[in-house]
Amino acid sequence: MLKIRGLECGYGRMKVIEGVDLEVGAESVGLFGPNGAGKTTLIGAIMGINKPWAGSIELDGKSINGMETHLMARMGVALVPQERELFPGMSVDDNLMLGAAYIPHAKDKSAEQLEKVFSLFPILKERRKQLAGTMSGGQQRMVAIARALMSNPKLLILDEPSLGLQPSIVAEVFEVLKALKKTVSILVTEQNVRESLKSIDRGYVLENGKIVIEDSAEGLKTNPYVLKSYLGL
Amino acid sequence: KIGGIWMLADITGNQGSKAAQLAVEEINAAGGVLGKKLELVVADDEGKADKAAAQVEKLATVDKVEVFLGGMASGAELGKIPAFKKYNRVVMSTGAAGSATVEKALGPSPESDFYFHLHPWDYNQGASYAEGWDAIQKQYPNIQIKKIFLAYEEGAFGKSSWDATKILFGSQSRYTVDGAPFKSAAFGGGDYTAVLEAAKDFKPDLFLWAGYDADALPLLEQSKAMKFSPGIYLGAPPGWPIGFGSSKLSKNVMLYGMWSTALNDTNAQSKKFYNAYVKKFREEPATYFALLAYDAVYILADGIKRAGTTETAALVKALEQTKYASALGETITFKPSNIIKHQGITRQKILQWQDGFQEIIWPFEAATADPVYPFPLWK
Amino acid sequence: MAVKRQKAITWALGLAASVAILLWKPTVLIYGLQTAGLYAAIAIPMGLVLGIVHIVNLAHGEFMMLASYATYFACKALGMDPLFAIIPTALVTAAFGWIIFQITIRRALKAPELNQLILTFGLAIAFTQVINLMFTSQTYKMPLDYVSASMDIGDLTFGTWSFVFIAMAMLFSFGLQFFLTKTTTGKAALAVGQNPRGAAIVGIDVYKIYGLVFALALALVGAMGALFLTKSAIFPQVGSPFTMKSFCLVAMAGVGNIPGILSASILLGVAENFLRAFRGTRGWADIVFFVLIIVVIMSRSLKGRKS
Amino acid sequence: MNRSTSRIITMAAIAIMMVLPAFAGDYPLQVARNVMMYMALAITWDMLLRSGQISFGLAGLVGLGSYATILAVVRGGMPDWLSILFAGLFSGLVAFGIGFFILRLRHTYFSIVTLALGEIFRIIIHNLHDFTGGPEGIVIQQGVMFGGKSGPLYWLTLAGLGVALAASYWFEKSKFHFALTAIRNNEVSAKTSGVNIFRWLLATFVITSAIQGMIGGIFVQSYGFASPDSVFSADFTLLPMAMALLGGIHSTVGPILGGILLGLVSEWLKLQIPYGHLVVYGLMIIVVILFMPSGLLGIARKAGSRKSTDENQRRAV
Amino acid sequence: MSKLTTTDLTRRFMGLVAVNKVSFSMDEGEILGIIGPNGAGKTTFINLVSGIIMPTEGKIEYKGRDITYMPAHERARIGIARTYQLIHPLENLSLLENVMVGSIFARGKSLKAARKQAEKLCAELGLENLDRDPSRLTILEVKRMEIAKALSNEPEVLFLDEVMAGLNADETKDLIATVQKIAKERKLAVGVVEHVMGVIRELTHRVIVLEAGELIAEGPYEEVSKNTRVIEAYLGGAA
Ligand SMILES: Nc1ncnc2c1ncn2[C@@H]1O[C@H](COP(=O)(O)OP(=O)(O)OP(=O)(O)O)[C@@H](O)[C@H]1O
Ligand SMILES: Nc1ncnc2c1ncn2[C@@H]1O[C@H](COP(=O)(O)OP(=O)(O)OP(=O)(O)O)[C@@H](O)[C@H]1O
Ligand SMILES: [Mg+2]
Ligand SMILES: [Mg+2]
Repeated sequence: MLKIRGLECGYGRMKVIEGVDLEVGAESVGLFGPNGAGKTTLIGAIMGINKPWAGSIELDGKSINGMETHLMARMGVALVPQERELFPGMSVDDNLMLGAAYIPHAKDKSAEQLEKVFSLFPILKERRKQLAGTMSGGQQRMVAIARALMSNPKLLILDEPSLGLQPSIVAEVFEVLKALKKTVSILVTEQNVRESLKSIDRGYVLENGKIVIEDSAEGLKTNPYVLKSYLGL
Repeated sequence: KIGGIWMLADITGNQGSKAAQLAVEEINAAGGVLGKKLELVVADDEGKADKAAAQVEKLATVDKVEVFLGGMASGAELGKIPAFKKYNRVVMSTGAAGSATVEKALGPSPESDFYFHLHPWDYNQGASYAEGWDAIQKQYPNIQIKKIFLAYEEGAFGKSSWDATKILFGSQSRYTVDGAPFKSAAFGGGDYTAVLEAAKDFKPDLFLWAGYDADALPLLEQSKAMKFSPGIYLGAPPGWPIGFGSSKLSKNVMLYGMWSTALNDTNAQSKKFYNAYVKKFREEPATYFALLAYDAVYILADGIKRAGTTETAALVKALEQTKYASALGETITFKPSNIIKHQGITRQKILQWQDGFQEIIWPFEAATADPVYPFPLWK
Repeated sequence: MAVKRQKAITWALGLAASVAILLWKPTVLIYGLQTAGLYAAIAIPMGLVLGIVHIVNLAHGEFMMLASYATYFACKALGMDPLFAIIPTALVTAAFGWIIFQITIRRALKAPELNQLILTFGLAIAFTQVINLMFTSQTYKMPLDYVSASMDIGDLTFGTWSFVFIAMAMLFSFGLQFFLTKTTTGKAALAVGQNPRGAAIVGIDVYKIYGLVFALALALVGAMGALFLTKSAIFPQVGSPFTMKSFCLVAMAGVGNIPGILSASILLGVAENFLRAFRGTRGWADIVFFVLIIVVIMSRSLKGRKS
Repeated sequence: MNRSTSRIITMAAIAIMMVLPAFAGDYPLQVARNVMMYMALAITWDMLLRSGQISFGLAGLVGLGSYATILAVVRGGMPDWLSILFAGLFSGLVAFGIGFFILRLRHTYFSIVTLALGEIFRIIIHNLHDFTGGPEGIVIQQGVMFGGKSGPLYWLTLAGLGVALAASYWFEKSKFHFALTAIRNNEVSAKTSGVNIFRWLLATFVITSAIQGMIGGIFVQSYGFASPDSVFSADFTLLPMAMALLGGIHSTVGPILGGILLGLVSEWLKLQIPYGHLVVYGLMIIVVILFMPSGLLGIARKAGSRKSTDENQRRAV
Repeated sequence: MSKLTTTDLTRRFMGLVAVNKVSFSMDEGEILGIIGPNGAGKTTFINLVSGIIMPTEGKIEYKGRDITYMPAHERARIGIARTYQLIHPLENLSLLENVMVGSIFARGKSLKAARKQAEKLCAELGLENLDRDPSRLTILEVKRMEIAKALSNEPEVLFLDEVMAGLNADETKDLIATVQKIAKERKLAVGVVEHVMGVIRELTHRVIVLEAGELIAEGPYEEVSKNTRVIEAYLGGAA
């Protein structure tokens, strides 16, 4: 599905990602790392939000290096951004509607998709008419996840989806991801490594812009370094 | 060497500067002045006081011109006056009619003696109109005016017209005068309904508007829509819109001005200027400001010839003797006005649009047609 | 509840006031509405660009001026009535706007809003001065008979042509309202205005939407340019006062509130004409425009603060 | 560009302005006077901008100050130099009064209300013919200050600019810097850190308005007249803004550089192409803003820092 | 001694009651956990107490003084500080300058004294390279900066709104220690909002639980986490 080779990326003159190889097949892949490791930057490079400096990014064998963000979205890559990036002055309904409206393969199915996300986050159904910007922090995260799901993606990228969600919903979200990975490729960054390990197949650990560990979920669970730094044991 | 300052982006300044250039070339072709060629340095004041002042300084110190020429907007003229005074070189001014500011800032003789004001002051214009209408009523008994309504644009131009009109027509209570301001289309207005309502209520014999060319047709159209048709419909803009004459509504509209192409038939000087100008620039002189600039150069050249120098005191003396038969159809001399010592033209003309042309109605000695009265009624 | 009641009271008062004015000085209302129509029809496109996608366009009035000149010379050459030129002018102006957007404004979108302000100020100067160089500062005017159309009711005679502006304003206002609330592109425009990055993430071609909205607004400006020519004389500076007026109206209505522009214009138009109708207040008609703007903006901000 | 380079530029600019009268002719001095006046306005406009408030009221305050000066002289017989200070005081007082209300507004609303207030001042002056001279304006009978001599008038304008520079420098160095930047970046966070937003805004508004009014006074004393069209000219609003933007906002050097750029270029263009210079002027503004989105200063800054300032600035304004 | 008390504190947004008759108090030296489902009103509650928004009803008292309608900047001066869930640093000020703001305005210190104070605080929180722009900081650093910023008010009451969110286990542990140390040294009353139960368990002495704006449970974490209503509404099976 997604194949990254030798990616370099950064801001201004500061290089943040220094030669990353990463692959996502028909599976769910975790991307872990300390704060500032460059996870968000890497995702930005995939989505065409930051321009890659070097290396290649391929989606289904096609180079998407430097492709514009909206084209990525239309090709079936959905993103739940760390900063949520909602439309604060528009209703929850409109936010969700726009999640599908510009995605060729999703716009006809948006009604049924809407039902699905509402059953995942019932609060959003209650608050359909509320302006997204006036929702609480956690509720906004839900809108962001729901909006991405609306687009019926081939590849779903989630940047810290559990940030600010209440524990019961965090568990639920990972349940959903687990169910979803049968049909959708998933790339997820998380600080809640423990929860996320339950839903992923494989994972990478990114530190200082480089991949330092690449292993299966089982392998990561037993890796002493991961245990110490990321699981707090 | 002459320094000419105009607002070049405006049609008056644009054509004024060209007309002055034309005059310079003609004089040079005829051998120049005192054996030397005249040179005109054109500068743009952008209609702003600070820019204008800088241009005076530049002409005086960098180009070292010996006399100045030009001018139109009062605001820019006011910016130049301190510098003019500082250099005390002869200025032949072709614009700036605001007596309340420009003339006041110039001050009385002798401090303003260097300043020769060709264009009439606002009160000169008012007085000449009063004189004109008296004469016309005497000459054509069918024309009788009792009530005058002035619609004036709310800026400086309109306001000074209103002041002058009130004083000159209203004083001996021979006329009943009323007026109302409007916002000219030139400054984002263009809604004449209120002022026309007021005029309609007043039922004037003479309806006069003092505004800009942008107001001319819309005002007439609105008048027609409101079926307001006074006996005399008179406009006093500095210029008229392109093709005004070809509009049906222009029929028998009267106007104040100094010059029209009609003068070409009676005045050789005018015809000579007109032909030369059209030939050189492939456009018609749109306003009388072009002629004023043209005349100004001739008057200066003539004065310098007689003075034999451009030195101020001598040149002022020489210019005081000026008797110049202008293309405007009158002979220009300099006499004191209310404050300053050297005022050139004091009279404006009354004209009328007839069959698409401006015909001169008064003064009678320059007249090219009889007035058509009354203005057509709108049904 | 309280809000609704307040609204009802405001409407009732407004209605009562208009009826009173209508009976006492009917022309105030007639001409007030005509003025309002012109203001609103010119301001509404700015409401779209400024309020929805947050592009500050100081060359707004100048674009209209260009459209008017284009219409004038096209009509002159083809002997056509400007009314037939409304749609072609709209299309041409939209295309022109699209091009200008692509070569200038687009590149300033990432910069602070102030940059757009100065950029479009530069555009305004360039447009005005190019026209000035080409056609001088002299004015042009189409002589048209229907502009003097008039109507008599009792001993009241008034011009009717200017009602066309209010029709146009209503058309614009309702059309845009429909566009923004009922069409996907309209919602995409709102989304782009609120969060361009978020919009790209959901697959919206952000620059295309910006360009489209700008071109749409310019189509309306172009249509107004053609219509404006019927009534007004044109000259290089004819557009610039309308830029400021439009700004004021958009702010008075509340940024993003397009139907509000129409009501704001009516309030201003009627109030202005009301003052103009009396000798003593005539000179102060202009002031009412600005005073009302301040009053409306201030009172809205106070209300916002309270709730 | 770091602080010390910008200080060097400021110092150099001041030094050049100080020695200019020694070797420049009257024409350069006159141009310099015009430029310095706009520069002072640009600096004070920028000072308020540092709090995120975009004022469109420059022309209004210049006009107000101009009329305060000229009416004090003509109607009140006030000495010339005092009348300039009076203009500052008067504008400051008016700003204090209206600031109380309008400083609760933000963004477009603040801008439009300042614009509207400026227009209101203009219309009032326009309509009070008997007192203010109305639309035709009013002149100082005894002429301009210092008998129109270039030298002293130059020093007068430079003193006006000096006040603006000093104030701006003080703002950069004092608590104002922290207060205004915090307000611009995030008012909520500023409040939580104890910033009394209203008070700091009011202080800034009053100080900048007073200087703007004083510049109006200097204008009047340099040309000896005031008319609504000249002293309320939209140029007084737009040109300083353009200067600040083209030079680089949120700084003292930026407006100085921008003022020099625009002021000199406009004069130079006029000499080159008398009949079409304004077209080129407009185009130049477009090109500069497109290729130097953070102004002259931004280019220098970019060389020194890796941060993408664009993004931050967009949020900031 | 009770530092901060609210009585029947209520805030409505149009029809929605975001905070509903919440009465609570906080003592010197106490670290209080505030938990509850998304949208329960935790952030709104902090906003009310810190004066960012005003209550619809109810009363807030600080050290016995009624501060219900006191403006936010004055509350900062009398000793209430907070951090934000959605962080927006002052991006045109450097890291150090960000931390100076509170000293300057809440404490009225001179720039020089404020600089010194800020340097001390940054050192205390392990922040380095103090002249960086906030946009160049990692999330961890931003959070530390936020805490330093709040501390520069020299508060007696401090609210932390999800400061640990998005940190990994290592970092979280670090920050918990820091907060504990700070609270102890300064005898602060600290209110902590978190969705990470590990943090709440480790850090807090006492917990209050909000649901739909109402206070539904109160007590030590161990106790509250067994409350069926809390489990149902909030924790799910995850606790
Ligand atoms: N817009 C930006 N401009 C400059 N530097 C940036 C920008 N965004 C991020 N950085 C820097 O890039 C580095 C990597 O940041 P990034 O957000 O990709 O990390 P991350 O792994 O996602 O961390 P987190 O867990 O905090 O989200 C950090 O040092 C950060 O300071
Ligand atoms: N300005 C507002 N207008 C309308 N509703 C609002 C506004 N602000 C908050 N709300 C609503 O008030 C409720 C409480 O929000 P609050 O932000 O306090 O929740 P929270 O407990 O902090 O949640 P989270 O854990 O998700 O951060 C939410 O339902 C939210 O949608
Ligand atoms: Mg990240
Ligand atoms: Mg919250």
